[in-house]
Amino acid sequence: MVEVKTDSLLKKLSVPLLAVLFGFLVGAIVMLVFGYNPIDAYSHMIIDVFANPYSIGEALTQATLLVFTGLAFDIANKAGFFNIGLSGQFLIGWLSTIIFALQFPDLPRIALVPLSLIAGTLGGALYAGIAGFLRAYFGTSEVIVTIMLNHTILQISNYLTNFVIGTSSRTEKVSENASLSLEWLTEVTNYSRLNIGFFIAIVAVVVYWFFMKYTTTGFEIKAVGLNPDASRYAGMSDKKNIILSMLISGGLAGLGGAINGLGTFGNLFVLGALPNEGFNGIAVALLGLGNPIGIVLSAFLFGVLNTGASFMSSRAGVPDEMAVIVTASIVFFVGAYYLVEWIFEKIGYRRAQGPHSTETEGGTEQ
Amino acid sequence: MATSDVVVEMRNIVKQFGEFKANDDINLEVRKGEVHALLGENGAGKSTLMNVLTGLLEPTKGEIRINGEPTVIDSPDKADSLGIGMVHQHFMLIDKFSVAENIMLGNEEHKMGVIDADTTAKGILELSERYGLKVDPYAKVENISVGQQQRVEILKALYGGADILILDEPTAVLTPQEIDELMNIIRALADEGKAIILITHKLDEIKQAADRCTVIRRGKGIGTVDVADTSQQELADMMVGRSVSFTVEKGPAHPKEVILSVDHLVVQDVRGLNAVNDLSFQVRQGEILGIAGVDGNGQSELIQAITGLRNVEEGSVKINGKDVTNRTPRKITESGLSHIPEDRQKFGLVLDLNLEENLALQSYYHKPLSDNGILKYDAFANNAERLIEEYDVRTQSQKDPARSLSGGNQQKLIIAREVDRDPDLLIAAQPIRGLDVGAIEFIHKRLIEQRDNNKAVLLMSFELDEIMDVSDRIAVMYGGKIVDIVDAEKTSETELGLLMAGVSREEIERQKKEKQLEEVGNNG
Amino acid sequence: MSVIGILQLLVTSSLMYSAPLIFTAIAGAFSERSGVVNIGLEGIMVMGAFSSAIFNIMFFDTFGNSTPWIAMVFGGIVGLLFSLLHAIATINLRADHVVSGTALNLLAPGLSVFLVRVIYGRAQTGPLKRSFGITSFPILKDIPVIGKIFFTSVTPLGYLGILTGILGWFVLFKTPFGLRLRAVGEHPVAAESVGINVYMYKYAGVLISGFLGGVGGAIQAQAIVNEFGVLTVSGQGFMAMAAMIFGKWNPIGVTFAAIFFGFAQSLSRVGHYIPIIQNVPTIYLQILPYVLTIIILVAFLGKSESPKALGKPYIKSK
Amino acid sequence: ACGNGGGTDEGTDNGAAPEEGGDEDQFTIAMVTDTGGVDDRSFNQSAWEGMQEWAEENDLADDTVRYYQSDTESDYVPNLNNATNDDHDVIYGIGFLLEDPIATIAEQNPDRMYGIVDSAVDMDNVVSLNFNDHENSFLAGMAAALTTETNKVGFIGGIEGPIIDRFQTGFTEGVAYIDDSIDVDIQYANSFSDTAAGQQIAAAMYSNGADVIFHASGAVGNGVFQEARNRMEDGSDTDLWVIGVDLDQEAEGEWADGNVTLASTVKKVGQAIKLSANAAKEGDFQGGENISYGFAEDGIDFTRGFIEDDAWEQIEEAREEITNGDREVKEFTYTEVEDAE
Ligand SMILES: Nc1ncnc2c1ncn2[C@@H]1O[C@H](COP(=O)(O)OP(=O)(O)OP(=O)(O)O)[C@@H](O)[C@H]1O
Ligand SMILES: Nc1ncnc2c1ncn2[C@@H]1O[C@H](COP(=O)(O)OP(=O)(O)OP(=O)(O)O)[C@@H](O)[C@H]1O
Ligand SMILES: [Mg+2]
Ligand SMILES: [Mg+2]
Repeated sequence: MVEVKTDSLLKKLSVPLLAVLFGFLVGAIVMLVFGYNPIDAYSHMIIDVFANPYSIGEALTQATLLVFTGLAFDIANKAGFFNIGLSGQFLIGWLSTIIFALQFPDLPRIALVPLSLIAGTLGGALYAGIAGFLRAYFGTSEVIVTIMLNHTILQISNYLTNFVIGTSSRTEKVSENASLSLEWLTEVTNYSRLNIGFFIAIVAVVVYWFFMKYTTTGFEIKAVGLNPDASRYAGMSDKKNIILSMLISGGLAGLGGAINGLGTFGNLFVLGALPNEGFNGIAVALLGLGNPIGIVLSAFLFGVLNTGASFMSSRAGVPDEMAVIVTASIVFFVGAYYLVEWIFEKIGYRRAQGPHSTETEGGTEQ
Repeated sequence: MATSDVVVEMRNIVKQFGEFKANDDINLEVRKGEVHALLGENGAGKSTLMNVLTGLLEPTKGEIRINGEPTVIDSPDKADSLGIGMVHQHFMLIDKFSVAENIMLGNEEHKMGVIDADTTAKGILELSERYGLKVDPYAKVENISVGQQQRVEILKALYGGADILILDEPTAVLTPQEIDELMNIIRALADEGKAIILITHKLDEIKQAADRCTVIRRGKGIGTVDVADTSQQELADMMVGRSVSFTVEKGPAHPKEVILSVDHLVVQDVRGLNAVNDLSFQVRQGEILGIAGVDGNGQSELIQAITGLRNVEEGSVKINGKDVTNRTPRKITESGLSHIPEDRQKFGLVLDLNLEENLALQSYYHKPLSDNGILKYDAFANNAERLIEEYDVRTQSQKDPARSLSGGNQQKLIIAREVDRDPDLLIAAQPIRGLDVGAIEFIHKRLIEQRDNNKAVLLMSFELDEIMDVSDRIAVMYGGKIVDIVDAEKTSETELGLLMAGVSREEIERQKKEKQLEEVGNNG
Repeated sequence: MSVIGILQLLVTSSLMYSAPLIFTAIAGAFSERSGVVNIGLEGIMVMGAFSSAIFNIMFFDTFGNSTPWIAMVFGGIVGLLFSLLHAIATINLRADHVVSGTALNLLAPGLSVFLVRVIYGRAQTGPLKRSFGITSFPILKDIPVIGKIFFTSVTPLGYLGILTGILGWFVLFKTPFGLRLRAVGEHPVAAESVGINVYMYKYAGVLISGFLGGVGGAIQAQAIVNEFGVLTVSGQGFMAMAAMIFGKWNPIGVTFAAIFFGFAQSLSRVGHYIPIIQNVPTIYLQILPYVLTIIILVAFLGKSESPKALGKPYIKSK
Repeated sequence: ACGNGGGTDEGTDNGAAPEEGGDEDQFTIAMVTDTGGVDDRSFNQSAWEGMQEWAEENDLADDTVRYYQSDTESDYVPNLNNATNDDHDVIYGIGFLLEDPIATIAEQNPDRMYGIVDSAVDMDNVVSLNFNDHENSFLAGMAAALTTETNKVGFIGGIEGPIIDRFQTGFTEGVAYIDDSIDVDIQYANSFSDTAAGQQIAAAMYSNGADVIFHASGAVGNGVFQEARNRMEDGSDTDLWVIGVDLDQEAEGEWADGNVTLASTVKKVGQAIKLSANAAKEGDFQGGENISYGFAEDGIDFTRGFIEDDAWEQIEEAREEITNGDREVKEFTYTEVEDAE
């Protein structure tokens, strides 16, 4: 028994690890083809980030946000939804938080910070809840609804920022009392924007892990996602779980947006496109293989690559899009896990059931 | 018989999935014009052997000869061109396509690249005329009955010009009348010179239609016998490897309080038509009420309505005197109901969850499996260990996903979970569909055990044998109504068959009298 | 503006905006009908836009005024090659379709902008040499009223899109190829059992999707944006995916859905010139296309039935 | 390329006076782009070209100037920080979107020198560089009014706000100065990047009878040019024109038989940066000042393009007056709006 377990754990880990390795390899090949020095580029992209407390802080700031959107994608995914609306939920979280914080600038910090974050969380939750509700009661595709909601909130947020809660394409900064920054954290990281959100993210990961693994509700969400009919038969409410998982998903994305608003920027401005954190959250969740720890690690990797990209371009002269090529390749190889399995098979591991095999397997009959 | 008559010869076939040998050195020889039965328990390797023959699977070892020629069948296309057609255990039909489209798929008639549905339809009608397989070529498969789908499958094989026809458990979903029809068709096809391989668990069908029978047990060939010289008991013993008892042993029922009471129930089907129409009945403690009927007469809707999976339009359902009409499945379950659903993969199991989790699916939310919303995985494991042992579920590990189990074992898993909750009312819908005798024996024993423990059991099945052997009373459904409820001891297969066809009791009585009169007249 | 003027404006403007969407949405339908989820449409469009832009600039001297059309085909071919990654990953390597599609969506902007930087030393290509223009159809344009509204100063690409929709429908629903492709997306095991090469048809679905998606991107770059940069496609691939579901995976339905998006979008931009909605605050017009889509979906269309085996890896056991 | 030591040992260098910041006493400057990027064919590009010229004119090595590319809004602060750590002497933030980030960084590094373009940061170590876009737009308005044959012209703005309002008011004033019966159709794309919006709005404007459109909308303008070219190629009855913004956009207007770019308002961001960098190099850093560059300061320009002779004469005249201070173009400010309410 135990042996089988370690075998599969090793295998489980080997997928993302090899994916990361292959991803960097692809990047290196592209660089070689176009006459860049991959070793130089990678050393700037990675080592420079760690050589400087400021950039470590920035990488962690980004990772913090990605943890939220990554978890958000994951819970919807487990419940059987493709929440492509993370960006919109992230944005509405940001928007609601800023509105709240601007509305009550004089509340004491101990109240203003949590209340503003709650405003953002609720904003995201309710917004995603629309998609969940429509799916539960009308069977409307959550993919279309969330795509549409993404575009809608981008317009609304820009409009409000321009004409209602702000002028000249941005809002005022929120008051000191709404700030998420921690003096010692800022100091340790040489004025990076790393903030309390980092600790909130750690708490969120632990709570999320516990929730999904050990609570009956988490069990229900998983079961509904895998087989809604059987779950209904077993007395679980598919409607309730659909809506609940979208509320949680949107709430997590919204909280990410709120932390971005209060922690990273302190205000809101007109955006040309939807925030990247939403789409990157999908990649983070996928690379994390739906495991909270995996999500933390992949969020950190993404944070480092994003932060390091600018060093790579300014110090090694390699266009910073290289970082995107590497992350995209990593995600690709995570998807193509069978390649890894195939390699294992070649080097003599016993074949085990793949994580995604399904009933359409040819010729298999129950 | 001359060897030239042998059309299919499979020699020393071995098929290995990983370490596991699904077929372990099997020999099979089928002759022109014979119906050759293939018999074996669930998971014995019958479908695998046939998938090898039809090119869906590649044998690990062994040789196949078709019409005496050694042949490598490496694709269904190849099998097709050799005249081998197969009707699969799980229908290979596309719901959203029309009958004609399903039949032509892979062999499309086309005029300048445009599908020619009418020519195909004509061909289909010709074939169906010839073999008595009536279908509407333009109907969508999702809108026709399972029996008709079966015909479509056979037509598909015939349309492709099959001379060697494999039928994998074709009767599992048919009504007695349909089974009779099918057996006649099979005989007719054989008489025409086609070779038929018939996979089934039902010994009476083998006796009825087959010439010879090859028995497989746990992947190994046990032998081939002439059906005429072998008794059902002998066949069964060969298959299971021990002596099995057929007759369901049960004492008389002692019905007590009413547990389930259904009153003037109206339920609609997916299309919004009344599938259950003003129907009433009761089930008492200590009895098994069987629901007989031809598929599509509202049985499934009735059960879904009782269990809360489908909305009740009118009327009421009471369990233990409590009104549970239109309550959530959970509320209904909690008032003392267990349900073995008709479609085990759709409703009964979450195939990607492991055995422990599937066994906890109905009771995860209360003690001991959880406490205040927190799951107890130790309890999950203990629960599973106990049930797997007690219900003889065959698996490598209880941490494996339910998907990895064979059909029979999946069913046992559900039964373990549902019976173990010790319900006041157990509803079993088609509990033995596709299972072998060993498993059937086991499941029927459990149902009767429940009854003897003073519980109420509602059994729905399309198989008359099962209904008659297991039930105490039999309610016959026709057109969304219960036409009659009869005593299982006193009724006959003929009577039930007539009721199922919608013939009223009065009519039956009248016919009976006439017959008696006739007999009297003849005698006199 | 006259009523005819307004109608003409709405028609031309809707057709222009919807042209890339039509192609890309049909692209999605082909892939998903064969059972392969394609959220990578956005990335495929990006590659099509990128390659057509480069081609346009490099080969204008060779091909002159027909450059955009040839570049469009080139964009389609690059889209097809790019979608090959998705095909290999999902069909052979059993990748989760969403994961692979996400990888394409990430990879395309990274790779294309990287290459633009390598070639031009900056992040945008700059203006193209020759864009698709608009045309007035001879003869048709002289039909009273209709000619003015539908056939004067309008993009031929919109009509090409509609034709492609009809052709796509024909191929999917009237030919043996289409029947097999759909069979593979509904029930691959059944298809395999009648001798259909499931992998081959899935490849066909994905590659056709790649080609059409690339064409959609090429149109976006050459008819609307007139250059290539990271924002050239921004979200159109996702809109196309929405149109695909909206149109229920039927190329004709999908075409209508795309035109509807184009129309609603135009309304928000030219609404100021239409008397009845003139005074509606811009923000309402801006969110109109999106909100209206949701409302229509909920009110009239209900549950979309996707191909049954959509997104499930098919593993041929041997 | 990483000759200036990287930011790792920032602690040791930081205390030094700004003038001694760079290695080997090399005086270096850097800019952080907004999300448009360094090649936005607008003010980022103009700024970067100016910086390169500056290096050349001062016979300095290429690596004395550098840009930091911002792909998203989140990159502004880290880029400014990296530039600060890389020890450049003056660091410019390009575009009003960098106002807050510059303020943040300038506050954290009071000893260092910063500049902001197109906005104002009132701090002693920040110089604010602004442009009298209204003066330029006034000439654009004149050009439009003098060219139109339909007595209808259009203005397409990116996002409403003080910066673009300056263009809008300048333009309408210029039109009215020539002929106040001319209709000015004003629309906003609510974006600086949505090309399709530009195209559709331009289509509506042209359909509605306008024949000259001035756009102050960044990449949205690509769509405006596209629509004008399409219509000309399809054989438009009237000549259609676009007036470009920020850079000479003549290339964008080329079509088979002509060019739709009537003229362009040019914002010489590079020039402003050159002047400011030179001042800083000489030790006269203009920290705390908000410098407006107009025609008088040679900070803006208006191209002739395809403007007819007599029209150009009138425009030249007005430019002269503005340069001399004889004519003042009203500048739009939000205080006015507030007063009016
Ligand atoms: N593709 C496969 N991979 C691994 N194991 C398989 C596969 N197909 C079948 N098996 C296993 O091989 C054994 C034989 O399966 P098969 O389907 O042939 O049984 P069967 O005799 O048809 O049973 P049933 O009566 O339940 O249909 C089973 O244990 C099954 O789990
Ligand atoms: N005349 C045609 N025009 C366009 N496409 C065609 C034409 N004939 C065949 N095709 C295409 O080629 C594919 C293969 O056609 P065909 O029906 O000949 O193959 P097949 O069915 O495998 O062979 P068989 O008819 O021997 O069973 C079809 O799916 C169809 O799409
Ligand atoms: Mg079988
Ligand atoms: Mg054929």
